[in-house]
Amino acid sequence: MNPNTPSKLEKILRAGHLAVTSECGPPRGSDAAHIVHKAELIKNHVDAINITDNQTSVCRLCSLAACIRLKLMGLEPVLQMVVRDRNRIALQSDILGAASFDIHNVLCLSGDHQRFGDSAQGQNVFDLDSMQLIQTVRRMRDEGKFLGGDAIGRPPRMFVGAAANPFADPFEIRVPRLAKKAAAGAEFIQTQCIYNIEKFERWMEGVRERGLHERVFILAGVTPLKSAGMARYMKTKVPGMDVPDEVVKRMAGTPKDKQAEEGITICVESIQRLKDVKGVAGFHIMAIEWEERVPGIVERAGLYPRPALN
Amino acid sequence: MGLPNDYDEGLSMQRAAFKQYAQAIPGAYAIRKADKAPCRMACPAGLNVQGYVQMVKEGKFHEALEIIMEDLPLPGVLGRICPHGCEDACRRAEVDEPVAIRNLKRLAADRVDPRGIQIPCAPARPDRVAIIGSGPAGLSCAYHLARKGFRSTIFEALSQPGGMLRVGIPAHRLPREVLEQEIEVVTNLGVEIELNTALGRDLSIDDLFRKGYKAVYLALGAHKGIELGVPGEKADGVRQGVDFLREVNLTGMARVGRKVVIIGGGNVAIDVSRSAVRLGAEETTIIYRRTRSEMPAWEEEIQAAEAEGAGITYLAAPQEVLTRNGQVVGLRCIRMQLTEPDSSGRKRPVPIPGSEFEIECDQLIPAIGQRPDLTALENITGLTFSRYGTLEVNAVTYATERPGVFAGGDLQTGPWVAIGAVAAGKEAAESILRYIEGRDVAAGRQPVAHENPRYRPIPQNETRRPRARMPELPVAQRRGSFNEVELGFDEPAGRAEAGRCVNCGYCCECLQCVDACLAKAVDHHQVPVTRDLQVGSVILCPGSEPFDPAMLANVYPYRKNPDVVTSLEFERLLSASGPTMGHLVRPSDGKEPKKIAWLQCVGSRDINRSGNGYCSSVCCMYAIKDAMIAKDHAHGDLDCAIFYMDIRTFGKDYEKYYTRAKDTAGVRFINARVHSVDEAGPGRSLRLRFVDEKGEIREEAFDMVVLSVGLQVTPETRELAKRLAIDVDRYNFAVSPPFLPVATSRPGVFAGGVFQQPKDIPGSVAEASAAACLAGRMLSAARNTLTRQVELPAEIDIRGAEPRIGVFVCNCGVNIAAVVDVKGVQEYARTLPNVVFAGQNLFTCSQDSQELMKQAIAEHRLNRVVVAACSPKTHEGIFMDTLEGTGLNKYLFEMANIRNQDSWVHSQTPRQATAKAKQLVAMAAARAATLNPLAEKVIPVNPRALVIGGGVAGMNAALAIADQGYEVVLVEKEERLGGMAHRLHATIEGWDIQRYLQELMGRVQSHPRIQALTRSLIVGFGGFKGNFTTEVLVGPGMYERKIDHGVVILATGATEYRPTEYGYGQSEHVVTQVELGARLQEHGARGLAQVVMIQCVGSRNEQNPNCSRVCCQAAVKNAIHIKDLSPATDVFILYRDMRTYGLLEDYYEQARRKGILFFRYDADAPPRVETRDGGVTVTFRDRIIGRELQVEADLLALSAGLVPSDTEELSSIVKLARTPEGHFMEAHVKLRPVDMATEGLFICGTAHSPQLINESIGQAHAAASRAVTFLSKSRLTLSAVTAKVNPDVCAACLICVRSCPYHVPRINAEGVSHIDEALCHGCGICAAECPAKAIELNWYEDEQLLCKVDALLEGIL
Amino acid sequence: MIVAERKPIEEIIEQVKDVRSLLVLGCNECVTVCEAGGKKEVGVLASALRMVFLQQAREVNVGERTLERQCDTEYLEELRDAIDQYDAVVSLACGVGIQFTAEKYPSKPVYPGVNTSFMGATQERGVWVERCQGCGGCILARTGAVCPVARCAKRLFNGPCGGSTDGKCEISKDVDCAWQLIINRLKALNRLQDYETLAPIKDWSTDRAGGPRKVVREDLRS
Amino acid sequence: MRLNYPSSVRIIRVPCTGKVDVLHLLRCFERGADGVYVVGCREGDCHYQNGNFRAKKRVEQAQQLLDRIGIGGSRIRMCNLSSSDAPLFVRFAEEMHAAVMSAGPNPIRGARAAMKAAPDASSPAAHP
Repeated sequence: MNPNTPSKLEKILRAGHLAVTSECGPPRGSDAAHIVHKAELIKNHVDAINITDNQTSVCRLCSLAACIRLKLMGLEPVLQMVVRDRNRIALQSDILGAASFDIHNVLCLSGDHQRFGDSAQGQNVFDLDSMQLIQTVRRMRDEGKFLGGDAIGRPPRMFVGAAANPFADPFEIRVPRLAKKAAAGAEFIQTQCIYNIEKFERWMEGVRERGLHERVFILAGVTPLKSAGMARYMKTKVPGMDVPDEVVKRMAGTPKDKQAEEGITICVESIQRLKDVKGVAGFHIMAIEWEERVPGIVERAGLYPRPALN
Repeated sequence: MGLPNDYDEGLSMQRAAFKQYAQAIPGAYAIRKADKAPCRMACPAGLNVQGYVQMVKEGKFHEALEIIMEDLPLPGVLGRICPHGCEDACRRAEVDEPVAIRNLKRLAADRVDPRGIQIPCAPARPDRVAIIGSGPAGLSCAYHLARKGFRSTIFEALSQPGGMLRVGIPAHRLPREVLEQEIEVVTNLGVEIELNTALGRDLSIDDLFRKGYKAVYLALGAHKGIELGVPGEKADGVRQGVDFLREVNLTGMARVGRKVVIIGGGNVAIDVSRSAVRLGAEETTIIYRRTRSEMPAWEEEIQAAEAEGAGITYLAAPQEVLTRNGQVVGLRCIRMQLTEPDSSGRKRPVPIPGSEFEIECDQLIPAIGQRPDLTALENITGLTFSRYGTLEVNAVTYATERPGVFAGGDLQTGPWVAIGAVAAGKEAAESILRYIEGRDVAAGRQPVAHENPRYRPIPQNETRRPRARMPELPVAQRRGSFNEVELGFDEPAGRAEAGRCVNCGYCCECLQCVDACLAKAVDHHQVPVTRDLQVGSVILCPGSEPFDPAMLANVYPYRKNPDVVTSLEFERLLSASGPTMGHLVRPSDGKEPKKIAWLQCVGSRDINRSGNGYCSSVCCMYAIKDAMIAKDHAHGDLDCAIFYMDIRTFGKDYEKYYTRAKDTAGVRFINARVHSVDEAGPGRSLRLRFVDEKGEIREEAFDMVVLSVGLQVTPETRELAKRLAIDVDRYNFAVSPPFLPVATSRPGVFAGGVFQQPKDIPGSVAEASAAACLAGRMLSAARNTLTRQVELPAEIDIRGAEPRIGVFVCNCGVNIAAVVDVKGVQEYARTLPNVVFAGQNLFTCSQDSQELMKQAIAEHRLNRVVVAACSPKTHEGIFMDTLEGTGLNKYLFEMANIRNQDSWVHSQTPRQATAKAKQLVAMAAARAATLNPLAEKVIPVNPRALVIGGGVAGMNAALAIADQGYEVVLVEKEERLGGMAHRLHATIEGWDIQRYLQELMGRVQSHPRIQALTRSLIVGFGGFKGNFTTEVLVGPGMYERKIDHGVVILATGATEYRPTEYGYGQSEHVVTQVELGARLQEHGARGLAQVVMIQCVGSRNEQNPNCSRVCCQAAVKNAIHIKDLSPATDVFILYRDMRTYGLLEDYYEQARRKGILFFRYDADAPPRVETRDGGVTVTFRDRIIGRELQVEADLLALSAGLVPSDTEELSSIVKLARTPEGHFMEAHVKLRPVDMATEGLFICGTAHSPQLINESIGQAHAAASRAVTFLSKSRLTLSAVTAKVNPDVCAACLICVRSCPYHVPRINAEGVSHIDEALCHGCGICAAECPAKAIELNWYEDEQLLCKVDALLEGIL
Repeated sequence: MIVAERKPIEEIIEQVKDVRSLLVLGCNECVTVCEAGGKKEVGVLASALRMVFLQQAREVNVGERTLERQCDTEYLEELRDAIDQYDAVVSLACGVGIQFTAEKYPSKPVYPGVNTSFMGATQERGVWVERCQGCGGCILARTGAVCPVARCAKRLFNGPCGGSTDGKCEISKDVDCAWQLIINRLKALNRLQDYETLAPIKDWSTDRAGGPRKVVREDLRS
Repeated sequence: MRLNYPSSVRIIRVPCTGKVDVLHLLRCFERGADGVYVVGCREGDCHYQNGNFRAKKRVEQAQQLLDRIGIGGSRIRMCNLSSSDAPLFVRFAEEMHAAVMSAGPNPIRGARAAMKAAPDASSPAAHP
């Protein structure tokens, strides 16, 4: 399969490698050193780095600027864009801005509701939804047109991704929803963190049934647990997160000073198991404010070294 | 006076005049009386002894004297010298000694001068009466004549008045000034006394009549001493005792010898002795022919004489006076001995021959008796004399043979007590009155014989308190002085002594209440009257009494230990209006108990000790209730343990309550019978010993023990049954014929409540209705023949008229007036806006006040009325009727409650109370001005009933209604009538159900007023009380019928639960009790060697938390049947609690005697059943031996419960409330057991709750009775206090629709809310909730409430 | 109906702190039904304000009036005679009524007494829920008659976000996930397959985005 | 039982506490009352099923409002008792009396008094 874009990520996937991505959250300030430092920590162990877009609705340095930083470092950024904060004008404009720096990956997201962020009283936009953003990027790339129909000079060349949460409700539309994203034009998928592997496997069964794994690259999301407390928090407080009781128990059954290590081990074990799931095209390791442990995970999971592209 | 309060089970005190309890309706007082007290009966003059003793106790000496002087003008005199027969009769002697009644009378006269007592006298009459003699009889006659309006003149032969009181009694016993004061009491009434005027010598009876006296009363007394009749009696120095005393008493001196011998044993002899000592005699000797115990003189007098030095020689009689020179020098006597009693009852003395002896003396005073001196009377025509030398009179009227001449006192009786003379004088006065008025002198005066008088029982715990002794003048001070010896009680001692009175008559008839009652409502002269009533039927509801556990004192230390109480006593301790105001404390020390034990079945299920073999049915439930309330009052920190044999919570939803008590509230239930209760340890705890379920003896201590006492028929009821000739059973419960639960053995006589057999309140209430039904059935022809219609004037149109308010302020006797300045309130009311009239009444609710109110309304053209009095709750209706009687709309009325809300509760702060009363009146007047006339809607009643369900209950209800003349449509869903009863054969009593059923169906089908629709289904329902329409699909063709009717009776019944447990349906050897009954009927007990029954199948579990009530008796019934058919068959009944309530207990007892084996199992370890060929194996655990037992049974019978049939759909069509288990829910569990919440709907039979066939019949009759109360009215008048919608403002928001508890409001076709006044209950919730303020509740409109706020707070800002 | 909520009394007190007379004006339509501005609430607010003024020792005439509708000028006309007695009006109508009142009486200050919340309905007494945002382009036909614009916190047109848990929205367990409801409805209608159709990008010009809106029907105009 | 209770209490009769409107409660305070309490049947024993629960909510509503406008919510309360429980009635009366005594007079009264004292009182209020 020939790549549609210059994206390194796309190339690796299309080459049939298990891709590895990770993500960095931009700082709540304008010091670029922060993002540079995080990127340095992982750059040799991942194929691309997602930059989150004001995740959890807490205001941060913008995703686009951080991606530019990575690009200037010669790395492969994935620009996350949420539809919460920008209308169609701003979204298209930012896509063009990114394209101008030859940023080649975009991840189209709805965005967490601002209710739990630092601007609960703010207005949200939701002019488009994530599905429509995918369509928009594809239209800009493939047809070279703005939504309004006008032609774009130098259309963006972006590998279009979307998120999928196999664990959210209603479960019966989780596969159709992926199908919808594929139909909208998504080319790769990064999933919600997977702890309940059985449920993920059931979802993947459905995905495979409809051949969706052949239409989109599915990167399984994993997040190492730092502590039993974090496990419990994820289980009970984070919407759309499914942490089975065994995992919580396993973390809780481990002495406090060994819990972090146990979390890493669980994460590695998960990757090992997920590798065997047909249709998994790679991994998206979300080590939340724990980037320094990503290389270890990648190594222990047998995903290192990363393939070099010619 | 303090008497135990029966309502509080004796735990508090009340007065003889009492209100039964604070909320009693009617809120009237009663006076508790027994027969007249024995002291009063014993008094010749009938003095109200109990009355004045009680007054003395209270320190009310003035009132005490008033009571005494009702009969006796001489309280201080008799208070000293009366021989007090009353004290001999005093029942206090049963405890210790009689009350010192005489001394208490004296105390009253000591504390208050009798001359100051206002003696009520009739208006003076012109007629005058002459009285001869100023002794007690003459004075009494004059006194009572004066009270009747007659002036009399007393002619006294001596120089000083008083008769024997003066001349016979020395001053040391009766001070002269006392006598004189009390004679003044008489003369103060206008009585004249002419001294030194003797009959015969100075005047004659004829003279008196000639002078215009209308009557003459002879009271000459008995002043003539009786001679000894021995030689030498005429000697110098011999003097009659009466003569001696007369001289002493008239002159203060008399000659006395050095050595004085006195002959006689009476008070005169003693008086002589004591007087002689005082006058200087060196030595006195009394000679008496019997012994001291026969001496008629008072013991205290004898002792006093002895103390003063008198010698007494007993058993000696004078034989000759020894003289020297005509002067006495000694006495020869002879010794006597006593032989058999003589006519006076005293042993007769006879001389001992040869025992003569001599005594030296220089004065001899015989005092062996007196008699009247008849010299002045002997020649008067018309007078007759007895052989004792006394004047003869009529025993009742005291009239002599000579018209207008009456006589009494010692002249008539011979020497007797002064109080007897007083009595005679009083009676003569009555005779003289009648004689002068020309009336029958004797009529109605025959003495009333009191046989077996009833008195207040002497309290068992009355403590012994010795009789008070009176202080006396020291002996050393008595010689040479006639100062009074007995000094009188001081006040505390006297009042304490009076406190010893046990109030034999309850009410002491002090008549204080008569004075206190401004309405003059108290009449102490009421007596029982016998009346004949012509009635068509008699209903007996005589109730029951709690079993008195005192007879089981060897088991339970009831009454010995105050912390052992009966359940009823405990209820009073829990009651907010009880003796502790609901504060739960131990009676012994007032501390809060931490642990309480209930002992069940005290006086129930107990043939051996109490003889009550039946179960009282109510005790389990009330014990649980009391435990729950006790826990509630104790705020959780209380341990409640109920010791029981079987918990019998078989009533509707009772089991749920039991479960809640056990599982949620933590009441402990201990299956054990308690052997002993002992007081133990510090803190007076009670130690219970009992055998637990495992057979081990255990002990536990509690702070209080409550005895759950059973119910029993009272002896009075037993007597009543005998008089009415109705049969009772061996426990004295009324016997009823089969299938007629409230009938008795005598047609036309019905019995309800516990007299019929033990039962709870709902059962009693339903039965009362059932009895009314059966009576009504007999009397329906007479319905409305004795009613009277009230004619009302046409209503006055007040539209457009300015408010003219009349305010009527009530004194309520002293209820209000004693605290509130009623006059002030009245004057204030007159100043209020719109008030044109203000008046006050002593009792505004009295008949005459109502008339005055009517006059005021007319005279002042009042168009609004305010009554400031008591509670509208009790009196509004009366006043509203008065308004209607004048043509004013009754809603133009308002009350201000200045009694219950003011004078009663602010009695300590009268000034504030008056201020508050004014404000309450101002508020009421303000509201009155806003009131409008309201019209009460009158709706017709369709006199047809719809009965849903054609089983035994439905058919009985239908017949009961139809028999009373109303049409009935009976709807049955099945093809034939009869329902569940088709599957039943005999009752436990052995009555034939099938025969009954056939007869019942026949009567229903042939009844001209009953239409029975079978295979019919209710599909639609609408309307309201009196006017319902029901749609029914009838018959196989399902044609639709619309039935208009006025009432509905729900009798949809129940079916036997189809078990899913214990292999039912899998083996033919597992059957239900109903199936077993049928099998026994058809095949007998053939092939049954071992039968097991399991109770509570489909009952008392999670799906059906209730008890099905009938299954225990069904098991017992079938088990007995098996045993009767095949005595060799083993029958095992596995049960949780045997609930053979009421009289069914006898059958349980009988079953055990027949060898039927009963094993208790736990709900969480039920028996295990395995089916096999030819039978089933049942394994269960015997709790006593603690082992598993296995029975190879030929048949397993499951006691399947009852489940209501088809209530779900019906309840949604008719909008009926149901319990979670599907039974219809009655309006009020206790008070309206067969009414549904929706008016006009009634319920009976197993649709209400599981019950026996007889109970269903009773309920059916009850429901019919309730239904007839509607049907018998041609129209219903509805309250005008309903909500109304202003359609102009209604926003159709549905808030009223949603908030009405009765779902009455609807949004109508105009798009606004409509509230049907026929359905509205008048709570006003919709009005309060309406956001558009479009709804007003009539009579409670917002402005009608807010104006009160404004009036109250007027001027405060 | 339009659902409104009573303003905190403190806010109203602040608004009217300087007036010398005041009319509390209710509306007998939506705000009566949602119990925010009917005659009863007028009474409550007026009473409260009087108490406030009394405590400040101020004589303020607080009048009460409730009109059939404040969103119709004819009803507002009924105030004509009385309005001059008052310095100001506190209207308990929705924002529409408040503005109409102000437009009717240009020289009279009109203050809001309620917060106009949304278009919705009574779920149960005391609970009102939003159902419509008046976006001007109804798509209910596609979503099983459950509106994702009004009821999805993110106005998603193509399905639930990843925060949907047990049928509830990620913003609160008290809020139903609109898409769960849509899916449920589609299932009930046997039209679940409709879900997979991608929703076109929404034309928001009929919404507030297009500026103040107006509906004109020439056939009805006079 | 005729138990004494503070004479400061005046009773206004309603058929059911469910008839009591928050407007009625407020009117009392507006006119200067120091305290108001609503006495209903025991919870679960309402003669009209749930009127006393309605009343409880109305009282709470009034309570909050009174707190917020400075009158004080402690001046109003809901009491429930059975009609036979005179001692409890007395306790409620005493508690309410005590609550009012500790809250002091309705602040409107003090303000009005001050206003009347001031010679330049503005024009009289026209209440509806």
